Amino acid sequence: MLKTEELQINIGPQHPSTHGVFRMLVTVDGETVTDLKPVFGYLHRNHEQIAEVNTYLQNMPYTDRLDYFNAMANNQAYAMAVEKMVGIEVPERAEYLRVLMVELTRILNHAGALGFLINDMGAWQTQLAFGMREREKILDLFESVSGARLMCNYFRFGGVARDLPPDFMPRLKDLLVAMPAFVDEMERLLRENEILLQRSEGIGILPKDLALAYSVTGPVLRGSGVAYDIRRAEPYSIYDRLDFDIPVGSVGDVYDRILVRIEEMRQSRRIIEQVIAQLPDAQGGHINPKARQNVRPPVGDVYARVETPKGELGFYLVSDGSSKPYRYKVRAPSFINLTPLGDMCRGYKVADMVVILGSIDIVMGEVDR
Amino acid sequence: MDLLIQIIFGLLVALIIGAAMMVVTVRNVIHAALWLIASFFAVAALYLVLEAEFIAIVQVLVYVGAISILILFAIMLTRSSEGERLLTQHWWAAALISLGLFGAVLLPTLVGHTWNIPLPSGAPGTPETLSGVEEIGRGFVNEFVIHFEVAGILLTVALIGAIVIAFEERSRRRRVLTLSEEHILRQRQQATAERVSAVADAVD
Amino acid sequence: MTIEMQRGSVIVMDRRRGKLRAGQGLLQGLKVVWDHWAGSFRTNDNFSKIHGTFTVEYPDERLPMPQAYRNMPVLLFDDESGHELCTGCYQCQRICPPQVIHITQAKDPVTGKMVPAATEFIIEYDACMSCGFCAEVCPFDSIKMDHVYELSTADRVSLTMRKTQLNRPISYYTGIAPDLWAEAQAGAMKKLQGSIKRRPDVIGLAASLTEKIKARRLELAAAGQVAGGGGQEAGVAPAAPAAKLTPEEKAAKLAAMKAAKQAGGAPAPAEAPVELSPADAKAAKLAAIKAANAAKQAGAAPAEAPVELSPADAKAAKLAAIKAANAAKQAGAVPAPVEVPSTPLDAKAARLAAIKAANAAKQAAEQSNNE
Amino acid sequence: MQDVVNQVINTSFGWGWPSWAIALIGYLIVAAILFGIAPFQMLFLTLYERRAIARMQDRIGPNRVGPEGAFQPLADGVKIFTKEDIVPAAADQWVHFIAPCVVVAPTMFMFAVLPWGPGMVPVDMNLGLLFFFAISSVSAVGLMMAGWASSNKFALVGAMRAVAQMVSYEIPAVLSLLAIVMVTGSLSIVELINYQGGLFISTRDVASVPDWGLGWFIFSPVGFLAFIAFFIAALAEGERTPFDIPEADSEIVAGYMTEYSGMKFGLFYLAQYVLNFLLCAITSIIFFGGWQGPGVGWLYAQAITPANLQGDWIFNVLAGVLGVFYFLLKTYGFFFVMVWIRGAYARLRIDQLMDFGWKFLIPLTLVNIFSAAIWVGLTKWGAADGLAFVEGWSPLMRWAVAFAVTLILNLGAYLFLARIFAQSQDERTRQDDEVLEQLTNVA
Repeated sequence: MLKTEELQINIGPQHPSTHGVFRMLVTVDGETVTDLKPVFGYLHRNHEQIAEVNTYLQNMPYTDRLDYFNAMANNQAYAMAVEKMVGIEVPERAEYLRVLMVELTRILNHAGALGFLINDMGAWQTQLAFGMREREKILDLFESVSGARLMCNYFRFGGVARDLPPDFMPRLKDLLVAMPAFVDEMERLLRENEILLQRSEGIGILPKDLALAYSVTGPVLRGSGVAYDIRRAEPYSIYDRLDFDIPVGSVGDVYDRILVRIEEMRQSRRIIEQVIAQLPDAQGGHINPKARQNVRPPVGDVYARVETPKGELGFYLVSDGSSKPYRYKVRAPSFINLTPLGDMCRGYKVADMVVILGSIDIVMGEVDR
Repeated sequence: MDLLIQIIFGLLVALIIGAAMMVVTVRNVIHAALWLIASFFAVAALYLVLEAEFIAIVQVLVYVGAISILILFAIMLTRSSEGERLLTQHWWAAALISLGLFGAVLLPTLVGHTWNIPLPSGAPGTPETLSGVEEIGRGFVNEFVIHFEVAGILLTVALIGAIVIAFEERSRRRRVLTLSEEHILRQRQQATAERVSAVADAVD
Repeated sequence: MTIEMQRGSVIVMDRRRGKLRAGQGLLQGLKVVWDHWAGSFRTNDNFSKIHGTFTVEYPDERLPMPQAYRNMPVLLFDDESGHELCTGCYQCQRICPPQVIHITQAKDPVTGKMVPAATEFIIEYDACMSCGFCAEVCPFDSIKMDHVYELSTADRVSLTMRKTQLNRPISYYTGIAPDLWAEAQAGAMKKLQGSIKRRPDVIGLAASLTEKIKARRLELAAAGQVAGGGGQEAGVAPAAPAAKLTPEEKAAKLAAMKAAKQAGGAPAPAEAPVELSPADAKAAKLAAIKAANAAKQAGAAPAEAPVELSPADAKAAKLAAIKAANAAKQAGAVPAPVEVPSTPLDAKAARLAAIKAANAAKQAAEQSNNE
Repeated sequence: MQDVVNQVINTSFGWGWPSWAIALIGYLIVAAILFGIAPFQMLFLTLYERRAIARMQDRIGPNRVGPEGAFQPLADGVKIFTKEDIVPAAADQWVHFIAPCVVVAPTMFMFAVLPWGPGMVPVDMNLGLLFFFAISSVSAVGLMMAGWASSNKFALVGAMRAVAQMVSYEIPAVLSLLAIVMVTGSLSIVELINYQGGLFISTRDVASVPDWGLGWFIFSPVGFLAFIAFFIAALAEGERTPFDIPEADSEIVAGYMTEYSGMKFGLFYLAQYVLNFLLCAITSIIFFGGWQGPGVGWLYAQAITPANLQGDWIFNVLAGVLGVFYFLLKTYGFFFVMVWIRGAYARLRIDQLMDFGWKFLIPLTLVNIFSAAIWVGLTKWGAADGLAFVEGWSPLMRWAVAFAVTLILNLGAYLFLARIFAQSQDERTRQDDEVLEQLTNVA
């Protein structure tokens, strides 16, 4: 009879679809994946150790480099951790500015993530280009307020670095005018398209209880049908004053993750509109003037977490009373969400493997740290 | 015109014979298959020279386009593509036998054939439409209906055989369970085990 | 696992199953792309539009940089005097996360003491992470983030920027970020006013120097008493101030500070020693005029120094003018720092000019005292 | 061409060369022209594609080299020519070297039967259509060679995918053409184009229709369905999105081209774009009348042809120019559709591709052949063939009845198959109880 053999393929570390330097050691039987071993560490930059020789403030720009798609959200998590440790009050206006930036980050992350996901499915950049266009608009805003597009370094202990420039609000309002059209268009391109349905429905199913067991977070967890969002589960900042819904999926496949991301963009827009409405009434400046940036937290440890677009990002800091953290640990959502990859890909085709990886939405900067 | 045809014929024949020789002499099986394809192709060209367009095209379509691919697939499914050169001490006997067989088939034709090919009646360059699609179609359903049907049955049998082989192989191969399938399976097994233990408890 | 929610609900996404999918979705996708194709013959210059090309054809067109844009840090100096704002306080070097800033503090050639200036200031652009902390932390607004982003070179070494490569005039920075500079000025002004209220004697000096100045004053006062009143060292040392300031003097001093600040933007330049930047005669003239103004504001008659400018010896003249300005400020009774870096080229001329300036200052002081 | 060469050499110059030399010169001239056209098409199409898709993505596209980027392909060509040619150490040197040639050669062959305008066909072969598709299948051998010789897993997987896809999608392509061939009763491409004169209705079906050159097959239900099926199959054969699986860059890097660089890689590109051009051309010829269009038929009737030796040569030129214009317009239009699809869709998976081809497209084309038979019967046959009831009908009536019947048949078949196919796809993705039972028993 015909004899077939299993073939081992190295996908990565230099491969178009691994989202960075990531390697998947795939054993395939024909086109079916029978085993997948994720191998990472190619982008290891010693993030946590570097942080332990830096002062607390000096670490702020380094957090930008974790998940370089959402620098603002990383900043927020770190600033919250240090503020919690030292006990710094954040003015109301600063909180609103923070939420505004973080929700813009969420939109830009999802626009990019969906575009890259479709690229992994084989589209020729169109959806990505549309997503990138919206992302560029938001990055322009970030640039005008923080001075940089990606590595914003905008948050400070007790507030944000700088108040909004005068042309920020009109541009933001323009952006919000375009946003529904963009999201609808994205949905039209993604939701009903038969080819995309074929590629995403029933692919990479992560059942609800396994998702919890793997401790994945973010859209991957919500796609699996668990309504868990730190903004609601443990409201931080001013999220308890804002109206928004949590979209969840029902099956837990790639399609559900796409749907959840699309809906989250809509909800983020809702949040931003509320922030714009409430911002003029907010008290305090953009930063607590009493907050010292050169902090020396008391001896102790702290864990602070936020819901970044990719999931729960937590910073665990241990202070020995000096101006540098004694221990600095990042709970990176991309890394944790990547753990079920090997199991999720088993039994699917090679092409699906790429799509599943794309639907997790990883950034290697955060995985390898 | 004749001279040109003769030159082309000579080139083609050289290619056919050369390629055929290479098929049996190269050690690498894939190379042999590729030479075989070259030979097929040259044969198709020869048909074109004979103004048998339909046969030429079918030669390309069937032999070059399909059969050769099948051969390549088959070779790739075999274990090693590098064959040992098997040259026994009695190779001359094998050569004699094959030559003899070849001669036995060919000689009566060569001897008995009357080699007076009639010249084309019409003007050169305007061949008769020997290859009209309608004629072929009518030929298939009238004159050669038996051949056609037999060939069809043969192909069907081959097709079914291939499917059977592939199916057997497939059923023997363990299907790789996806994560969710495995999960549901495990849940069911657990439920069954619980039920069994509950029954056992009840019995106790 | 469910969570309590006050404002909002959980939506289960509709997968729209059970619908016959016979290609409508494919046609919809084509429609979307067609709309973009048809709309792409207009340009998209507005945030509220999603159709139209939004390409910026880079080498020909460039996006306007927002004022807050930060790329790489540069150092600022005063346009007119060529005076650098950096005092070498090491704040930026200390805050820099990748530790790419290296400062060498200036030393007085005579006394060997540290002076508030940097002789060398190196930033390794290749390792800089553009975080902007150095600009934020600088107390003298001397380090600012540049907008130039075309920095590519063929070798790494040429990205190690020295002070001469980092120096930019203030007008350059006001050109790229006027609002931010206005903000910085306002901040400096506020700080200055606060300082004047708190410590009228030592206005504008670095805190570390105040003790020294006090001690020096006492010493000088003692020496003056020994010499029989009000004398002064010839040449290098400026006029010894009166022990107490009159209100007029205070006002004059403030005016001088303001004048200096308008040019320098910070209280620092008033006392800081000046290193000559390669300036031409015009700049020297400007500086001279400024010095004259400062002297005038000090309540004195126009100083002689600027009048004697000769274009041939522009450098010396400029030095003289700066000295005159200093002297005029010193007419406001602040003891001048003794460290005057003189260029080895024409030390003699400089010395002469300094003496002249000192004389002018003395005259000015006497006049103001008389008034 | 031969008569022109004969005219020049033997009549004008009076050299009296033998006929075979004349024939050889004629063939060489035609071949040289075609070899000049083919790479030009490739150069043009790459620029065209990049510009068009850039517009779809709200970009401008390459516009730096020359006016509107016209010389960009040349710059790319220079770049690719000067690139180092890297052959992997483990590769089979000779096969690796020959494979690109084997891929390019068939695409050049295919130009032999392509009619550009009225009377402008290099070889008017009786079996042109069959030749076209027979030759196109040869490049599969080249792909296989490339994939195998590279001794790279991605390349091998890519080659396997490419060959499997080409072989499978040739079937629906040929079956959809079969319907058209049944209607025309000829495999000649020229005859196929001649059939498509008329206005909405072909003059061959209803002789009284004015000949505006618009009696295209696309206007009949049989032709329309065949067009859809054929175009999808052409996308698959030309390895265009959504069927660019053999070179799926997100999965297997570049498929069989992975280990190629420099001009060898360029040759694969050349072959692909020339093949795409040819597929667009043949689509426009078969379903959109090729050079047929308003005016061409009338102009060509005045021109010097074997049938009309008293014509004026100026009409030859005019008909040729107009015909080529229509032909290229349609061809580039189809290439735009290819680009459009590439801009809009993602890629299918290899098993979904096979499912789609075998379970949807082939049944659909088979139904279409049935429709074509009905069409032929209703429009052409008479009492002699056993269809006595159509005898009294006028040609227009017969055409209308055939149109209605085939429309209903094809539409019904399409919807039915779409439903069946969607269900089968759902079953594949479902956590099926049956499947699980089976698995439980196995486990």
